[in-house]
Amino acid sequence: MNDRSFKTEISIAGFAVIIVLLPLIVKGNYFVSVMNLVAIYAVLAMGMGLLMGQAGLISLAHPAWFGLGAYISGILAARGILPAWATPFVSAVGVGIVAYVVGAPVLRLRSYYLACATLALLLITQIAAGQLSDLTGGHEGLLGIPVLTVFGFEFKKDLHFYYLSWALCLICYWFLANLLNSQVGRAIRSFNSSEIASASMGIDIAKYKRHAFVLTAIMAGLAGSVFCFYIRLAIPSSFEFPLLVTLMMMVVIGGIQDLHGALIGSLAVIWLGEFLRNYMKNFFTSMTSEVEAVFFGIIIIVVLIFMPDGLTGWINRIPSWGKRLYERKQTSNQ
Amino acid sequence: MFISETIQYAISGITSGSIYAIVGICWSTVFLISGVLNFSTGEFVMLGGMLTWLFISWGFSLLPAIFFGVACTVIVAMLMERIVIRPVRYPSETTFLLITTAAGSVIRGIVLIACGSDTRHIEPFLGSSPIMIGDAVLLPQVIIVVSVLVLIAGGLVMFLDHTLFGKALRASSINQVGARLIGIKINRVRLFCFGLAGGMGAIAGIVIAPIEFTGYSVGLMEGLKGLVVALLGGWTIRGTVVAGLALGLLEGLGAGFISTGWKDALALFVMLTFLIIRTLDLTSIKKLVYRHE
Amino acid sequence: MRRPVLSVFLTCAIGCALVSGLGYAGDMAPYKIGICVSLTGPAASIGEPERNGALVRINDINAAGGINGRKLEAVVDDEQGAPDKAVIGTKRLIDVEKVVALAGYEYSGAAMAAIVPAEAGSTPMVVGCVTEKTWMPTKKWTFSVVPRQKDAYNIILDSFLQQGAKKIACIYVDAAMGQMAREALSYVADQRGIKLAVEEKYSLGTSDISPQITHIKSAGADAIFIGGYVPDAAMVVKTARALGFTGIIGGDQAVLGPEFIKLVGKDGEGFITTTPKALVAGELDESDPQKKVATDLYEKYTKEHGVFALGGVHGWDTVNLISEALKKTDPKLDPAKPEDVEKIRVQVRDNLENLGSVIGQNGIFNITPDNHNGLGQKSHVALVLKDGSWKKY
Amino acid sequence: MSASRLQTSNLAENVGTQPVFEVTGLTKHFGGIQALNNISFRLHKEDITALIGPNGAGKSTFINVVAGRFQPSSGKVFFQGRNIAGLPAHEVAHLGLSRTFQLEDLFTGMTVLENVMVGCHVRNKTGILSAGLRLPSTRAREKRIKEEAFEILKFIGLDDKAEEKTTKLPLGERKMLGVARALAMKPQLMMLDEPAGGLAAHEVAKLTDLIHKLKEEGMAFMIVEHNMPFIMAISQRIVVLNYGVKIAEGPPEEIKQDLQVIKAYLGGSI
Repeated sequence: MNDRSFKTEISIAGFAVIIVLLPLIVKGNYFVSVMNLVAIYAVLAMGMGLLMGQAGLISLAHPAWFGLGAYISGILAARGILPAWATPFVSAVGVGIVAYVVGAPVLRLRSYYLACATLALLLITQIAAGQLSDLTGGHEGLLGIPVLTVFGFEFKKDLHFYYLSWALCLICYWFLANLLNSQVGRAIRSFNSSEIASASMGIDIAKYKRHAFVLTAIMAGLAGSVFCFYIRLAIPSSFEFPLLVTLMMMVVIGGIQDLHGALIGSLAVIWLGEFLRNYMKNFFTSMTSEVEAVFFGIIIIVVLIFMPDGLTGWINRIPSWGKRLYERKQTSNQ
Repeated sequence: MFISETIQYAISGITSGSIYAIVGICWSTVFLISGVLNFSTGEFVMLGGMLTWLFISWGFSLLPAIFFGVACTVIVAMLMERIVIRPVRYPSETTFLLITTAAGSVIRGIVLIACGSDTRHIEPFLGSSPIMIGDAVLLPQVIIVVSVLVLIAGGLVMFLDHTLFGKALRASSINQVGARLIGIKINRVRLFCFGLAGGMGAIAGIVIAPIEFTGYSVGLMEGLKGLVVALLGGWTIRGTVVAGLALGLLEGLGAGFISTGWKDALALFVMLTFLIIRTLDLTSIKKLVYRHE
Repeated sequence: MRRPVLSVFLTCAIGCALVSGLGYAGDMAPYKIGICVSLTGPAASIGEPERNGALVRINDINAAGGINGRKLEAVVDDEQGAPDKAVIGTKRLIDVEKVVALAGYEYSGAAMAAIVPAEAGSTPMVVGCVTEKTWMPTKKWTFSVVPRQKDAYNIILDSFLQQGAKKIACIYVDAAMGQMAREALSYVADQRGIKLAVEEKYSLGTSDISPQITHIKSAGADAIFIGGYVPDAAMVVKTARALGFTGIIGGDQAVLGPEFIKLVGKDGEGFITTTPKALVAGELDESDPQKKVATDLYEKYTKEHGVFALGGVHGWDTVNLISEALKKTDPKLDPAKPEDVEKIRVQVRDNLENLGSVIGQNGIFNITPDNHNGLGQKSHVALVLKDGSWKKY
Repeated sequence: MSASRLQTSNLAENVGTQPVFEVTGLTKHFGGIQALNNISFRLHKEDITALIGPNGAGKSTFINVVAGRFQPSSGKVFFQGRNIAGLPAHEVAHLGLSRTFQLEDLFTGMTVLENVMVGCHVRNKTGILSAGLRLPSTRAREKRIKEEAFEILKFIGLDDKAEEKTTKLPLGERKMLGVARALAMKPQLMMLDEPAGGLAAHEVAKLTDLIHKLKEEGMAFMIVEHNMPFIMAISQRIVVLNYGVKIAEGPPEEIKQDLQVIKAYLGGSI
């Protein structure tokens, strides 16, 4: 166990080095801003993947926490109630409280019923964001969000946000990886396979479900808060149903069983999307995103049927393939 | 004036409520009998409307167009079961949720690419001269919608309660292993259910198209409302019909007398409350009793 | 959780490979103009014509030999009606494609989101969406070609009053566009001392609108103003007529286009809206300064892209303004060189503010450093739907 | 809560011959079906108690009710002097009562070692923050838990398979792992639900050894089982259920002779 967490830390450190160096190798705001989005959505996807894959909770409300985080930050900062740097913390607390209050009754539900209830939560949040236009700016979006300034440092360039969101992403990854390798994580993973056995091991399932739910919601809220300072706009259409579908794609394509599946999924889905968006229009003069949607839909179906562990399932198998090859060679040499 | 206004709201509520009920029946037939919650049910509604419009625009007259529209949707639904649902090796709720959502978006995308994003309109089947009830207006199409609901729900109840095959279906819904033992092929049953749901959804989409238009994106909301009423109705046909009409009326009257902006939120709120109340069983009360002993 | 480094690194490498593939630049250097519109999503029915209009103008200029001896190249990006996609797309246009200016943005949410990267990337951006907030207050790099809704609504209100309307109802879509329409209408009505009899809203893509119509009927309104997109506006018209509303109906120009006419059928007779002049080019006076450009656009558009739709006007105007500004830039600057592109961008922006009067589709532009829209009032024509087609009112 | 726990542990030290576990009038019905009807018996630490009965007698229901999975309809369950009837399963587990499952119900996503580590949960409270931040206290605890879990695996003879996925184990080892997992809770009383079901003879012998060894260390046992030779060999006391009613109780020799028991097992034909 210890060597595994050591491995996790080494890999996070290695990955962090790559992240720090990448903008120096690949120039251009475009690359940086897409990677920025990758990091932000990866935080969401990690949370959703943790709930769906490890805890067995089908929670579809993740975009709602994202939006809520963005709106809390945005409103507080745009109205000048709080300095911008303080708002993410308030967002985190606010989203946490809402998720806790909502989670207590909703998490009593299971499987499809939980999915329906959380989907309803998402849609209600979305409708509310449009309806409470005095507070949220309605469908036009909340304007006037100031530049994020921390101790006099202004987050103005994409590169600043790149480092900020990757820092958030890697910290979340580190936190969740640690958690999953601890007693708490094992408790969360245990009730996915058997709630009865888990309870008889002394695990308070309701409590841990709530913990997992609230924790991932807070992370999504933080991501939303960073996102709103990044695009300087909080608008309902940035956390509507399509985002949920995108997140599902990330989780499925990356692999639902592993934490870093979400990271890989986010990289794969966003870059593939960008690729399609830039190149598909050579073949389809319009409807590019529909072609994209069909394409991704088919990918999801294929992945779910033929490789239920997603990309990580394959990648995890590479070492064992190598080992088998090596062994075969050994035996043939003898 | 007040009375005719109320009647008008009620008519509008019953119209949408009937559609919710039919779509709800689609959800519950599939879920109850095969255990899969098909998140692309709404797309069948869309397909029915769009395909019928397509056939009409190709010069078919109404009835053949409807027939082909329904038939094609049934085929799509069955294909979906065959291609998407059956090959799943590790069935779980999460997998089915994801895979049916994906299938839905594929269907939606293909329709969009093939037919464009324009909204389409089918002429009312019985013309559009209104029937007046006081000051309230009743369109002939509404009568068709309601009678289709009655036919579908009645027919399905008769089928499930009074035919051998129907009884077999119900048996397999209660106990899949048992059903397999007495020679019911679960795969066939599921295929049949998907086809049935596709057909019913398509009919719903067709009869509502003259009132509410049809377009590639109508499936999402209709599908969701159908899910809400199926849940509220406890996955039974009678329950779904009652829940559908009740929700439709609630929405119609709510939009009329309270607020139109929150109309869609109302249905969701009802569902959420219902789901949560459902979990509050007596055990928690009993627990309190025991603890204080 | 076994081999995160390896796997994530692999995916990263693929990402990098993709990016380096994107960053190519041709040797024959045209001026690239970024056209960011939603080809799909909720605003696609306006976005696609907007792109078409832009392409018409670009082909025009290229056929006439281009600008400063260089061709124009359209780089189209689909923002899908999503703000984050608009931000990313805009950045791609600025950083990867090295466009000299940005055009398009028919969807308000996307436009508002894209302003931030455009301003940060020091790239002139000419938007074609209705929100006044894009150019009021004035931002350094952002310009708009769309006339104010208030001007258009004045004309519609005039014709309502002419036909003897007393109580005017406003029904609008519960989206950015509808919110603005409602504000603009009540502002215009206020100025004439009229109070709107009833205001109703409906959600985008609603399936049933009869409760709202019933409200309007019972408030005794005799004219309905619709601020909404095509399918919903058509549904309002149909439902109102089905429920026995006999008064005047009119609405925002977002309904222009063939789809609306098809959907409303006979119920749409007498529907009043406004249009830029292209749609009624044939009916314009010879003396009209816009007659030539309007006829030109209408003919070319219908030839290349089929039925004319409103967005074409905005697309044409955005590209037209940019090309006018480009003509005055230093011809020696090479758009293939990144450092020159930056200079061209600055010059385009400066020129835009000092173009003098430019005849466009939406009217005659006179952009100044304080007014990044620069349209006068006389740019709209009232339209009425008669016998299944739009006629000048 | 903590005060009462302290009290019970004091009690447990002082009682001597007092029973560890006592059921009085335990009744459970599902709708109209009477699964358990007014069951009362005591369980002493010195005895390995077996609960037997034909299929459908209510043995599993009994365990499920006692362990907090089902709510009893009425009746009391005293464990170390405290009424635990109606407590949720995880609280029952915290009091020192652990159980295994008929179909072993292992955590399939985890390795063998991790399964046992989950069992250590009751004795190791870890806060979500300290776990996520990997504070030194958590590191130390993790290390300790791992060592403990490994010890238990060694004790039970599964240490060589610690890193394997549970799905790869044969049935006998899965059963043993179930026991190991329950053992990791260091319970006062262990309820084994058909531990010998499906085991080969040598595995049963191993299990018997294990139970005896643990009993030496002071653990109380209640075993639900079908395997008669096993039961007769291992238990000192047997409680017989039939149709949810206790029909006999006593040492194995008596039970063997009991007419009612024979009748219950062979059907009404005698």
